[in-house]
Amino acid sequence: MASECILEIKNIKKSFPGVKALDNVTINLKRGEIHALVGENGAGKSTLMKILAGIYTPDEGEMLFDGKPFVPKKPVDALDKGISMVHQELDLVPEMTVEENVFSGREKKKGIMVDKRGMQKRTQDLMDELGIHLDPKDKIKNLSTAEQQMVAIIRAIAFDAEVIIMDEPTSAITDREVAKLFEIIEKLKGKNKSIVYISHKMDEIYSLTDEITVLRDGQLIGSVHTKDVTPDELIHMMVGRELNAVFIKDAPKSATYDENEVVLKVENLTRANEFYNINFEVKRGEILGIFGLMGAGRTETMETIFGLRKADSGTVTMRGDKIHGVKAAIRKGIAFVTEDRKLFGLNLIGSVKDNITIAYLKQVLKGGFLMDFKKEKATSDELIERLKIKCASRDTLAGTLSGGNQQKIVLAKWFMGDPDLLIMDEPTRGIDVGAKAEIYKLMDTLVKEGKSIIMISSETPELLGMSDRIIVMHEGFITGEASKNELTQEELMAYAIGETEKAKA
Amino acid sequence: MNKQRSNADVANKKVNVGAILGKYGVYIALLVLFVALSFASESFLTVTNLFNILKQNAVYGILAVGMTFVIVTGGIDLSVGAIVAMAACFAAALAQKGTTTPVVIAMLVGIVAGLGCGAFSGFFIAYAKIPAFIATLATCTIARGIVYVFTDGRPITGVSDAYKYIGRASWGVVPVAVVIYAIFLILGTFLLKYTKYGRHVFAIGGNKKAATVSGVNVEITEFMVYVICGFCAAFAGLLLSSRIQTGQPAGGEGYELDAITAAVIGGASLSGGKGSVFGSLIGILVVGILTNGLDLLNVSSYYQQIIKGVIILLAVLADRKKD
Amino acid sequence: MNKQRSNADVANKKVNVGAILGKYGVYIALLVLFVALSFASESFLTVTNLFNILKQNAVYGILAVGMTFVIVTGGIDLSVGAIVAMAACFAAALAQKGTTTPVVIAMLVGIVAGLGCGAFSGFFIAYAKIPAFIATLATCTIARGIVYVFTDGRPITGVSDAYKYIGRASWGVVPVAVVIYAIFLILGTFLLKYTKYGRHVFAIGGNKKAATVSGVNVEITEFMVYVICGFCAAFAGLLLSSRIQTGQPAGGEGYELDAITAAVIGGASLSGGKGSVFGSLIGILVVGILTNGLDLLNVSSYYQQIIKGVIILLAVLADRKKD
Amino acid sequence: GNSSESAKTDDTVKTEEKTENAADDTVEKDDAAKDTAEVSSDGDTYKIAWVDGNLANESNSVCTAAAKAYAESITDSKIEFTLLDGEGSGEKQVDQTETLIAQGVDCIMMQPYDAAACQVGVQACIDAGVKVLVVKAPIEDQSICPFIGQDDIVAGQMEMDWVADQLGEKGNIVILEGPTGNSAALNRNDGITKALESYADINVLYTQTGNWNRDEGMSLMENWLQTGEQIDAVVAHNDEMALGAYDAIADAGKVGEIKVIGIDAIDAAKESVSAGEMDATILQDVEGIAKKAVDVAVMLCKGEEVEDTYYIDPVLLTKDNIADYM
Ligand SMILES: Nc1ncnc2c1ncn2[C@@H]1O[C@H](COP(=O)(O)OP(=O)(O)OP(=O)(O)O)[C@@H](O)[C@H]1O
Ligand SMILES: Nc1ncnc2c1ncn2[C@@H]1O[C@H](COP(=O)(O)OP(=O)(O)OP(=O)(O)O)[C@@H](O)[C@H]1O
Ligand SMILES: [Mg+2]
Ligand SMILES: [Mg+2]
Repeated sequence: MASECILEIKNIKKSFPGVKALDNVTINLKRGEIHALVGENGAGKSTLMKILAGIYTPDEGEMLFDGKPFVPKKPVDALDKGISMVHQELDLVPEMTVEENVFSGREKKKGIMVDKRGMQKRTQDLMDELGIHLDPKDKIKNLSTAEQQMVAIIRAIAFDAEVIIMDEPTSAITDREVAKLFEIIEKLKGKNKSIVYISHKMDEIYSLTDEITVLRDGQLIGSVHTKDVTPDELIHMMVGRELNAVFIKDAPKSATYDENEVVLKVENLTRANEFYNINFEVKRGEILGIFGLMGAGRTETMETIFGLRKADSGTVTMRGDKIHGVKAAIRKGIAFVTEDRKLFGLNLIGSVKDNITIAYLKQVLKGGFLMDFKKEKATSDELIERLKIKCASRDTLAGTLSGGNQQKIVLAKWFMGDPDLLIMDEPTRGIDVGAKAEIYKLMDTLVKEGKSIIMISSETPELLGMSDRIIVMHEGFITGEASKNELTQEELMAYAIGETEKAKA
Repeated sequence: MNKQRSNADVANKKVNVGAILGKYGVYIALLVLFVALSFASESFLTVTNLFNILKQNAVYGILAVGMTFVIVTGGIDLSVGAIVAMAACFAAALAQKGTTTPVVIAMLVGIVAGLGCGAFSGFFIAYAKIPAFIATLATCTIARGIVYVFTDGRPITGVSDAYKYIGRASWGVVPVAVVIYAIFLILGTFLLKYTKYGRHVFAIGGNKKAATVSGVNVEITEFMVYVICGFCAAFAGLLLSSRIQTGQPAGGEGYELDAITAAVIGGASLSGGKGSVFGSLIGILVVGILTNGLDLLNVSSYYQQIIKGVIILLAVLADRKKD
Repeated sequence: MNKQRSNADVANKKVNVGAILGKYGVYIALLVLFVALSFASESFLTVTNLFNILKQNAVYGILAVGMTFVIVTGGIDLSVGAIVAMAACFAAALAQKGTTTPVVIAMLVGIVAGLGCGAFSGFFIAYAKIPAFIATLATCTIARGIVYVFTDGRPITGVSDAYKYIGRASWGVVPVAVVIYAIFLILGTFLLKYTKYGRHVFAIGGNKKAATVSGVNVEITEFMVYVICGFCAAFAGLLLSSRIQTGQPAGGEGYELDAITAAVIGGASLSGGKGSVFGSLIGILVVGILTNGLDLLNVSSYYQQIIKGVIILLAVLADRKKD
Repeated sequence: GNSSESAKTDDTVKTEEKTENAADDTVEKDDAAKDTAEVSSDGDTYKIAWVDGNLANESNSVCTAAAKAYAESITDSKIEFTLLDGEGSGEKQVDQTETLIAQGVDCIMMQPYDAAACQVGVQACIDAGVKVLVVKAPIEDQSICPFIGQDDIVAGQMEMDWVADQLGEKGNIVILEGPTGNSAALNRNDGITKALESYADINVLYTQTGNWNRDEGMSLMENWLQTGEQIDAVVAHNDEMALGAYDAIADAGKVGEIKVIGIDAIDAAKESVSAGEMDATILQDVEGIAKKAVDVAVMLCKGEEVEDTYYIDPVLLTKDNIADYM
């Protein structure tokens, strides 16, 4: 009979030039088990899973699939065995449609032609099951990050896989979709499929998984039953020291908060099909949270404020000056941590240093145009240190860093400018528990210095924890606004799904 | 950024015009060109002349079909001109008057040479990961060198009458060359749009890493694209040499640029992931009709160049509201 | 994928060899070539010949400097050959024997023509978002057409003696052309590596969208890159025409491929974000030394092509363990 | 690239044979001529077209300009002169010929870029009943239509013979060739090779293509010179390359030690010869060819009898006679 473990990973070692990504890692994955894989950014989680998926080959160690040796040389080998993966970095083909992406590499055929209709239907069915409303014929490049993530999930579950690896599948989607996803995962578990689930979100791990394996710096720290370990213990295992995991802002409002000093003023901002009549103000020393469901138009609104998109009508004023264009926005002291780090945030073939300093090069120039390398090195080293970016050196290529560390580069880039207004779109995407606290602390320091922050987040605890005030958007409209003490998670949701608006009408 | 949603219920009309221009720009440009030339020159709008244009451009057209595959993967093939010459010379050398080698065999040898060149480039690109620009440039020089050695730099003439068929015969008003080009267009479209292989071509052009991860055999797909392109180039070479009844060792020079231009005017993107075989036909027609029309209007070749440059720019400009 | 880290404390030795080859592949290839030719031909390793090689390749070298900028942004410039001809003809026409126009003015006019062509391409690429391939191809045809109209297809001879200086004079054993090339190399390296502008060039080549978000003025940066390339091409044109004391309307044809090849051999990636001015020198040397050596060995031009193709492939192969 | 591409495949004796062979066809051709004349000419208007091989070539551009000017100067009948440029591609010339036939011209003057491809274009004219003649360089089988031009083999022979004579039939030479596969280059090379057969003591040190270019000619010469080998003469397939070689020689301080000869007698070469720099060049009287070609074209249009071959002889220009040709 089949062995109890669908997958046995034994003593895997993997080095990249300059880093030992995995050192002697052993994990057993049982049938019908949801197995969490946790650890700090750069611990080696994604690397291990990529080895499973045939993307990397291990330097040492062996793997058994269903008791038999398993040596995947290419992704196909793993796919053929029934191992599919939701990748941390969204690897979709932008010019192709949802259906084409879902079936990429595993197209259904009808004679010698592809069975387009059949595949579209199957895609539609899966989307219905997940409760997302997309057309299988939509091109990926027209989807929001969240929608893309959903497509990646659909791709992984579209085939009757035995093992599904999910590398931070919920980093960009909102609670509603998360709930749907969990339903599906449970269903898969019911069919005796096995899931490896990587996440930095404690609540997800506790509500979903049966078993947890912890990695730290490429080393296996241990595997435990989820019910046998408390969150504090788990965090201790991950970071190797005590950590006050949840950062609590000292005071509800920072001392510099000044209700009368408007930093950013947005008036009647409209872009057809995206958002309408957006009005709000950001005050000095304030953290303004923005909540909404997937596709509510938050990202577009912020991109428009920052000058990446042109508004159909309406104005954006920063400290009294109208702004248009990204350069003007940056000059006026606005910074923008984008949601999609790979597309908008990073030059993956540039070094960590080059990425950090690109937005504020003028700070590391001498004579206005000449690079001051010494200063540049010092500045980037300081930021690498401050954000604890795990990289071999400042000259490492950004593309070789782990997902969370890439996100930290994007943050570092904007922290460097010490901006007056920092817009952060899903800033803690893929960031580990410890680093999150660091980032919250940095945000807190900023507002204490009298700066302001707009924070978009789909993680309600984070939003409720950090914001002084929260605006809720629904289908392109602002449907609610309240200071955070007035809001519960439920009320937030009610605004977000547009119920309150209906009530008003 | 400013990506437009295809299925947008567009609110204001201005955008709509832009969208239409963006989507059909090249077609509109082609139409304008066509109508303008019909008025400017009496000789332009005649059946003979239109078939004439197609016949004259069949060689470039077939090259552009193959090139489209390459470009969709994000590659480029600079060796097609040399392959044209190689296939032409090899086949012409075998299809001499009075020899017993059947013409079909001679042509097959030419085709095999093209497949070989394509496989050579494809190997270095797909497996040795050498940039396509360099690999195909190398194939180009090597192939051209071989052709010169083979022919001693002299054209190969004296081909048998049967050899002339594909390039010069007509079925009624329809030249055989045009029929062959049509077949290439149909097969190319079918392969690229309706088969699994075609999807893989788009997938690796759109995002090679994503394609690898989803189990597409990137290497074979990429390799095959150059083989296909080599095949098309060889066939184009046969057509050319049949048309001029000669194997020219220096023939086909610079054809790669024409083929690439046609594909790009037709909407293919050199960064990969976009393009269509039918689009390459449009590209061929824009350039072909323009050349023909300017010749008919007796425009000096110096001014022709200037005009062509401007028109190609305008055609693509009309088409590129998007990126 | 497998991108390698530069400052690695490498764990196993096998990787190490690969890494060294990967990092210094082209240099090693160049060295091997150099040593081999020194043995094969007595005349190769002489001071005169080495300066000879540099002098003969100064024109290509300067083109490659400009091309490197373009390639690092992920673009391509097919118009440099035509710009070479335009600058050469305009300047030569003004610098006639017996006219009062100072040579410097004549040269300036040539340079301005080059800047104009570069700005023309740059405008359509950066602002009208037309693919660089098409825009520069259009610039190429238009510029070439203008040159033909201007010269009526005839070379412009009879330039003044002063005009010959930059192309023909020597300071001791060092030809002035070589000194000029060296200046271009130094200034190019400086601009690309040590200035804010250079950083922006790399940033837009690496990820244009991310650069936009970071406040880089993508349009101006991209535009300027073509202006720089036009400047280099114009200067190369002056050098060429000074060397041959003629403005050749058909001159410079195909030089774009040489310049691109040199840049790519030197490590630039046509998909952007990678490349160096110094690398382009290495590329120039590989091709230049090879040609010179094969000429000295009296290898027939047919075989030269085959050998060159193979060596370029090998040089890049040694260099491309990475991508 | 620059040079003329005039050539003739066969030597004179053979051509005479051809003349006889072609005699039978004449009747047929005349019939066709009458047909077209009826269709297209109202009164005395003739549409004649020149299909040039490559107008980026100086010699061609001079030749076509002369033809155009001459055609316009003809008054007894009205000539509509069309000029098309094959841009260095025989196939393009075939395309253009077809386009012209579709347009209904009366006579096509083919200046072939390559002999074999243009054969097809000429044949297409004959098949369609359009008058056709070939200018400057012959097509593969020149027996099918009249030819006006120079014999490149003779030019090659003439240049080699002169060099041999200058060297006392002994010494080392280098050859700068035109582009591979180009008819003119092939024929000039054949002429040189043929001449060399009679000079056993002349040694060809290097031979390499300079692609008609002055800079390539210069670079090659620079390379050869610095080997230190004794070079006594440069035999170039055209003047541009010869001028480049001369510059290299001058830079190396070897003026006077090495003979330099080219073909075409372009202005720069004539100046150079008259200034005592280059030693000789061979004149192709392109303007003479152009005028003759237009005359023959008009005769064909009128249905008059024409000869099969009109040779405009090449002339060797040296310091001694250059003054007469400036
Ligand atoms: N292709 C690569 N080249 C070089 N180093 C790499 C490569 N991929 C990963 N690494 C390194 O290996 C280590 C482990 O990375 P990995 O992506 O597995 O981390 P992770 O646990 O998934 O982190 P995160 O939570 O941030 O996603 C990191 O130090 C990373 O920089
Ligand atoms: N580049 C784009 N082109 C066309 N449509 C887009 C693009 N990006 C997003 N959209 C669409 O605009 C709508 C709003 O998306 P947006 O990203 O602003 O949502 P959001 O509120 O930020 O939520 P989330 O980021 O969680 O998805 C979505 O329906 C999305 O499909
Ligand atoms: Mg990861
Ligand atoms: Mg968003």
